[in-house]
Amino acid sequence: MTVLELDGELVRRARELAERAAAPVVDLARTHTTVSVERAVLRLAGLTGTDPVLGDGEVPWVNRVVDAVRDQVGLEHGVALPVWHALGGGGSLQELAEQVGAGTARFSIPADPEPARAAARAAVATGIARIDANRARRDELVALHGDPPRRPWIYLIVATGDIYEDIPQAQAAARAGADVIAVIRSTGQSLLDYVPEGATRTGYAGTYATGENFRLMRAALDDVGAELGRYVRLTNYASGLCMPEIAVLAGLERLDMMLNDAMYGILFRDINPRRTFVDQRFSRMVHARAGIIINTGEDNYLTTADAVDEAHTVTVSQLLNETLAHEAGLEDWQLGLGHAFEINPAVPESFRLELAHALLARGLFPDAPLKWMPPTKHMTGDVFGGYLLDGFFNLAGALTGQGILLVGMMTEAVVTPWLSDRDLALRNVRYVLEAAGNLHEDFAPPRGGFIDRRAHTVLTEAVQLLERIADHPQGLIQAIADGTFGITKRSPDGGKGLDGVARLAADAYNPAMELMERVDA
Amino acid sequence: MTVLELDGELVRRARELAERAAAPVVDLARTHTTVSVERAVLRLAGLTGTDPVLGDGEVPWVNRVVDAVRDQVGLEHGVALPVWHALGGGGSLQELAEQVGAGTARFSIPADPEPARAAARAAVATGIARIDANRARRDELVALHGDPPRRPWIYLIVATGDIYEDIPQAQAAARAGADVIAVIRSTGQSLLDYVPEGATRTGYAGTYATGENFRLMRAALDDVGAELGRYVRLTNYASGLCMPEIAVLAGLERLDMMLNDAMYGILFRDINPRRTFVDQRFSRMVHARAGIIINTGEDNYLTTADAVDEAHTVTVSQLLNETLAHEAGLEDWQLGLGHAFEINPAVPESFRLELAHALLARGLFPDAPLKWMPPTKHMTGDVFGGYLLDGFFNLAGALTGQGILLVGMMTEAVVTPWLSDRDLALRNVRYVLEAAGNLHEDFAPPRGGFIDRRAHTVLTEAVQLLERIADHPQGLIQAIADGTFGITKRSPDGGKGLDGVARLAADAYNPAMELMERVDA
Amino acid sequence: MRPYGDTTGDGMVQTSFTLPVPPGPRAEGAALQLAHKMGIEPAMVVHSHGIGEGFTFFVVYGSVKHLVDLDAVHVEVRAYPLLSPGEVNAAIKTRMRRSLVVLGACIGTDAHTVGIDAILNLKGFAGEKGLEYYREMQVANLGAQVSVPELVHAARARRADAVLVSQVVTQKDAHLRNTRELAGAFREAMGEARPLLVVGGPRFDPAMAAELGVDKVFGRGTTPGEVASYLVHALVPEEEPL
Amino acid sequence: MRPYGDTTGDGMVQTSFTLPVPPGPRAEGAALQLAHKMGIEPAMVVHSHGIGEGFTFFVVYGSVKHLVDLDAVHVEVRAYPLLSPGEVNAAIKTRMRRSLVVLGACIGTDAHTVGIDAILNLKGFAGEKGLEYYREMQVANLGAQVSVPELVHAARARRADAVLVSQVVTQKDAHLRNTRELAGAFREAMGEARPLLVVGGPRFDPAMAAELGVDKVFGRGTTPGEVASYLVHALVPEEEPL
Ligand code: B12
Ligand code: B12
Ligand SMILES: Cc1ncc(COP(=O)(O)O)c(C=O)c1O
Ligand SMILES: Cc1ncc(COP(=O)(O)O)c(C=O)c1O
Repeated sequence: MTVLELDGELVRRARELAERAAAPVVDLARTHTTVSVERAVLRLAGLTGTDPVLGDGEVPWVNRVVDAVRDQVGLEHGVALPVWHALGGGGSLQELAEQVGAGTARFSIPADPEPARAAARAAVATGIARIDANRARRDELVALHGDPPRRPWIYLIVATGDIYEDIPQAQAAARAGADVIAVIRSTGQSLLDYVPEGATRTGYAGTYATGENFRLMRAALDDVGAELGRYVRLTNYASGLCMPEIAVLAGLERLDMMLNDAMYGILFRDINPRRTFVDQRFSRMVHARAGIIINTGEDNYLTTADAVDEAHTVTVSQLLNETLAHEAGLEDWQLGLGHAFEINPAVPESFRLELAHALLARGLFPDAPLKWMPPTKHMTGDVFGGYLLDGFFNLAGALTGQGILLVGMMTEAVVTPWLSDRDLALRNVRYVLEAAGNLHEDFAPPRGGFIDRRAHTVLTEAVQLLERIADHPQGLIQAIADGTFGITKRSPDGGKGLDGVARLAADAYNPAMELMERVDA
Repeated sequence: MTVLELDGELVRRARELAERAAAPVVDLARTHTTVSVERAVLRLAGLTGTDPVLGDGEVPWVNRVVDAVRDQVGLEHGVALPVWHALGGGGSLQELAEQVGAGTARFSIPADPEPARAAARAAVATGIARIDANRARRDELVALHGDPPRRPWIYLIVATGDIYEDIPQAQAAARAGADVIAVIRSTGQSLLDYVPEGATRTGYAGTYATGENFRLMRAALDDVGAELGRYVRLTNYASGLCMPEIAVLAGLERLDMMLNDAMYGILFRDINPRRTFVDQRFSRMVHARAGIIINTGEDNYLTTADAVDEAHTVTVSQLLNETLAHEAGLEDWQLGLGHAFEINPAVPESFRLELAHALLARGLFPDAPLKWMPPTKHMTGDVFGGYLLDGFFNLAGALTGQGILLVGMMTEAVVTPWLSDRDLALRNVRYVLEAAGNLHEDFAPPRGGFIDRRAHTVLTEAVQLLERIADHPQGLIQAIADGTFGITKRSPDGGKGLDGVARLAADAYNPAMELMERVDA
Repeated sequence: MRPYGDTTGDGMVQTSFTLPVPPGPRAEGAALQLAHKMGIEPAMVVHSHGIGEGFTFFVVYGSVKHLVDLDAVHVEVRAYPLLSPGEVNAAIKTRMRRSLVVLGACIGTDAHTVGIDAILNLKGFAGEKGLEYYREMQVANLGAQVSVPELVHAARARRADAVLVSQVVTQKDAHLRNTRELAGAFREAMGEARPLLVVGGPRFDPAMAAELGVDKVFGRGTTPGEVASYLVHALVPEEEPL
Repeated sequence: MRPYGDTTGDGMVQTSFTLPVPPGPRAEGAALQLAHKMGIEPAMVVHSHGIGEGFTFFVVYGSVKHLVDLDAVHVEVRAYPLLSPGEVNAAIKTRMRRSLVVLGACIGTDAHTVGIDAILNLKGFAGEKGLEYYREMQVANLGAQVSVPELVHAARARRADAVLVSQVVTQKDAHLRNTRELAGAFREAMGEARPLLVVGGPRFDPAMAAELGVDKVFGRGTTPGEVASYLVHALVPEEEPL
């Protein structure tokens, strides 16, 4: 594999600065909880279903219970103590939830927390055990059917909005060569402060992430994987206001990868930064435990910011995502750090600039399965030109040893992908990988040459930016407020979901945290 | 520019063998003439027009006169002596032609050839002078407007069949970035034993090559060249039964390149080999004089033979074309030796194999402006896949330093190119050259690596084949009979046009040959 | 006038589509039938391949018999002159005598702000500065995922002269639905006194304004200057007030 | 049944074409008009760019309103079984008791022989051997650029049972013209006694045999085995002669 020899001192300094810049955020996350983190705890303990009486019956019991606890005793202790204390007299979580529905549940903080702690720990442990079993099952299936024969893995999205249209399309894509299927989400989901239930058919430009949709798609891909003799991975999105819960659902339904970025929700969904960082840490702990590969979202910055001018912000964000992921227990092989082929194709030497950026990421994160995103911003309705550009994107992926290749669609600027778009896109990938997949053997950007120089320029700019961020007492949170990423400014107290955040009290207890921290997977 | 270090000894041996293999053919050409060579002489002397009485008035006077001479005194002396002897009493060539039409012209070989020789030489010299003036004019225009800013030159075809549709399309192509325009010919023309006259609108899948069509297109391209500040080159085809005459018309109308292959007509039009080789040598002498770049046709072999298995036949043919071209007075800068991107894209490593073949040609002919032909055989109606393949063809051209890039069309398997196909194709070229045109700086196929090994395998096979050809007393002619090229067999006495060949008598005189050999341009 | 392949009047077009049938002669027949119904005659199926179990993708070339009648083409001719920022400012200043209040947002669950930002933000688009650059305009960009009631509320509170709304997601005609909802809500809440309603996005057909109940629709590639000029045309009185 | 984009029944198609008008709103309007005439409703012009002076290229996406009626699809169902070379030979040998004489050529000025070679030559096509491989067939391939009179002459001289003709160049419908000329010449020269006439080439519509006056038309991707099976069906008696 072609590698650039990066300036070691610069790399070391970049990592050190990233850790410093992220420290305030880690601190924040360790000392706070959120409604969604607490709901995730209840989900791990097995609470499902919705309150049939409220609204159209869409509000999950976990929301009802957490809200009730918050109303009665506040969130700062976590829900585990009040809930399992309330269950002290026996009865199931489900029954308790119904009492909440009926307005008869009463919550309080027990004077002796031990019995409630123990009961909560035992309940949540069943969920963690299911996650562990899924992880083992994945290893088994991979051993049985085998992994994709080559890198990069081919990653395709389905996006009909209807899980029952998604399924055949995903299976068709797998048969046509996809190694990873991502079901993208309906436009509105990230701002919902609850996770919808059941199989859904009404998403816009994506399908709701629900436990049942996960289960259906997982089963369908297991079927097609057995048929093909190749384990087909399933991806969804742990982002938005319910990131921790969706992470749990992913673990419970054996998803294999999750989009999970430290800043995406803040920048692109205007979710409150504090809320995000707290939710983020918990969800990453779940992913670490579940053996899920996360995909970060640096590619998105390049849809709003210029891919040449702001290339270094991608590098900075990758370094931050890395340090935050490590802190949450993720290992290098789980870090699908994002970057993208988004340079304006009219820029002279655009392809070589892309190679330089891609090699920089490859060189900085040698053990991470980098997620290489296709052109989107400069795709136009000229589907022929788009198909060509996607081919060069595929080539860049092969030349620079990317781990996960998100397949570009010629209709990027037109519609969410059609069945035929996906099929044509896979043909494109197949041609490029089979015809030129080994071209990296002949690819040797010289030291001091165009590519080497460009990579070092970006790295240097990244270090300079990190210096500025690390120097600020609030670190990353301040940088976000300054519009550092994706030229989007988000203030620490703005955005959605801040009211769902609580500073932890001294006696706070979160059995999931405890269990996940204890046995590091 | 990336170069392969080729085994010098092998290269030397290949050239030596090619010369030996071609020797019998050179000998043949020096000792024979053809009806078309003789008609070309009359064209140089200024004879134009058709016999209005015969047929639909399509038979040119040059045919009528040469046929009359042949009937009366045979062709073996050439037509110059009998014709200018007949003109001895005064009168113009045109008048003599009309006498031929009326059946009153009488031809004989003069006892004292000197007066006829001198008159013929003077007449033909006016044509040669026009060719020389055109060459000078081209140099002037290039100096004035400039050459294309970069290599490869972008070469596009037009093919409507109607010169008046061709013209705006050619101009549009030039405006969109074409450096060279080729007007391809109607399907039937190569088997016509005369050159049609005038502006034509009725070709099939190509437009007739006529002096007037040449003139019209030349003027149109000069206009657009002035507008663009870039000299736009014009190409046509000196092939078929009238190769020498078309070469003359090209020289007279300032064409800049001509398709002109030693074997194309034999293999793909079933024209007699002897006829072809004689016509060939004369036409190449004209091209040499006119400063015209020839384009050879090795690419065609790969449409009937497999591009991997028969790659070495391309190399052999290039070496033969080179040696024959040198012998006829062409210089290296005039040798647009052909090769093509025709490997089945489903073959593993197909792109790297293409690179190996292209680098071999580049290494063997460092001073020749190689003509790099796009995929045709493996293009299908999948125009998206075709557009991608053309992009990789363009990339291969840039990576391997090709001189003339024939632009591939996504509709290759469907229709002769539409206006929009050409435009999209140029966009493809522009993207590739601008984005990745300098990627060769990073391209360094290692010694002993896949590409290097493949190039040497092909070269070795070429030398082995040349050994077999050179060993045969008939050399190349025998190899053609054996089906060596394009898996097509053509016997020395088969095919069209053999009856137009005559062995030269001792007193034969061809003023054009004499003038062109005397002052080597 | 007909489409042009390589000869005037040849009518040549390319098309591609997928049919829910497995590949084979029946599928090709079906593709030809569709091509004929589209008016392509003769039609050539030049490529087909199966996708998954029960689908076939086709590429078809051929000549459409339809004539394009240029005279019948209804073009939204710009009914107003294209003004420079200076002219826009001058018009507002002299003829309106107060700043023009412009409110922008992306409604529904659509989070694509790049389009509305291109129109409103200083940075602008295609070399033209956005409306924030116009001295005489008072611009507020509410960003994305704004609900219609919020927007109505904000428009009232700020006494907006014009509300500019962007819609980029079009799957299942989300953009059309959201625009109708917008128009309905403003009509209901403010009746005749509602601000000028302008929507935009890459997949809108500019001819649909009336149908959608808004004043103006902008499509693909709109520039800030066009929008500013329209606002002057629609909101600024022809004559200086006396 | 309708085309499938990403949802059953959505009717989605892609199309591209060039109109002889300079780019601009009028051109876009003209493109939409054409799309509507093709039955695409709603249609989105998703891309356009000028070519040269007076042309604009368009890419249009949208939903066609037409339904495809599978029952109305007239498929040339193969009216004969697909035989192996062994079965073909056996049929000829036992039921015809002499070899089947096959003559092949490319007529007109068409010099594309790869197609006819694929059917006739030993090497064959798509893994199937060509007709020369069939012991009971006597095959002569006359190559390219054969004139119709020459072909009639050769067919007579060799008492050909079947004449196989390839046509690849289709510009200005050259293939159709040449095929009609072929059929006419054989009819005139030999009447009822004419050999079986089979034409093939990538752009032929197999449904056109009758219209062109030949017995059978083969299209894109034909294999030698299909042709051999057809020849048995058309020329070899059903029963062994008594
Ligand atoms: C950038 C981008 C994003 C960014 C958005 C960042 C941001 N802050 O805006 C990110 C990465 C966050 C994103 C996310 C998603 N995206 Co997005 N995205 C794009 C992309 C690549 C470019 C859009 C863009 O910025 N264009 C540039 C601007 C300048 O052009 P424009 O919007 O057309 O605006 C111009 C005109 O239309 C007009 N205009 C626009 N609005 C207005 C308003 C007024 C008042 C006026 C006068 C004019 C006007 O003027 C502008 C200047 O000329 C497109 C694909 C593409 N190449 O088009 C997909 C695309 C728009 N996205 C799409 C989708 C589906 C999504 C997701 C829903 C996917 C998912 N499920 O996760 C998410 C969620 C977003 C959501 N909730 O809405 C689809 C929409 C499909 C459809 N037609 O329905 C597209 C087409 C991609 C695809 N083929 O699937 N996306
Ligand atoms: C190879 C080739 C050539 C070679 C031909 C060599 C040879 N000895 O055949 C060369 C380089 C010489 C050539 C030259 C030209 N070519 Co050419 N050529 C092609 C090419 C690349 C491939 C054709 C091919 O071999 N296909 C493979 C065979 C196996 O497929 P096939 O012919 O379809 O045959 C199958 C079926 O159709 C069927 N079939 C065919 N014939 C028959 C007959 C019978 C009886 C049966 C049962 C079945 C059958 O069975 C076969 C197996 O499945 C095509 C582009 C393309 N990719 O298709 C252009 C193409 C056919 N050529 C074209 C043109 C215009 C020319 C020229 C006229 C250009 C010029 N003016 O210089 C010249 C002149 C040729 C002439 N006088 O006819 C055009 C035709 C456009 C049109 N539709 O009218 C094409 C489509 C390229 C283009 N887009 O411009 N060409
Ligand atoms: C990192 C990341 N998270 C999440 C999403 C999806 O957005 P949403 O959370 O709105 O579904 C994306 C979209 O591409 C993403 O890149
Ligand atoms: C070398 C060469 N000569 C001539 C021709 C053209 O053929 P024709 O002479 O039939 O016009 C070609 C076609 O590509 C060619 O490659």
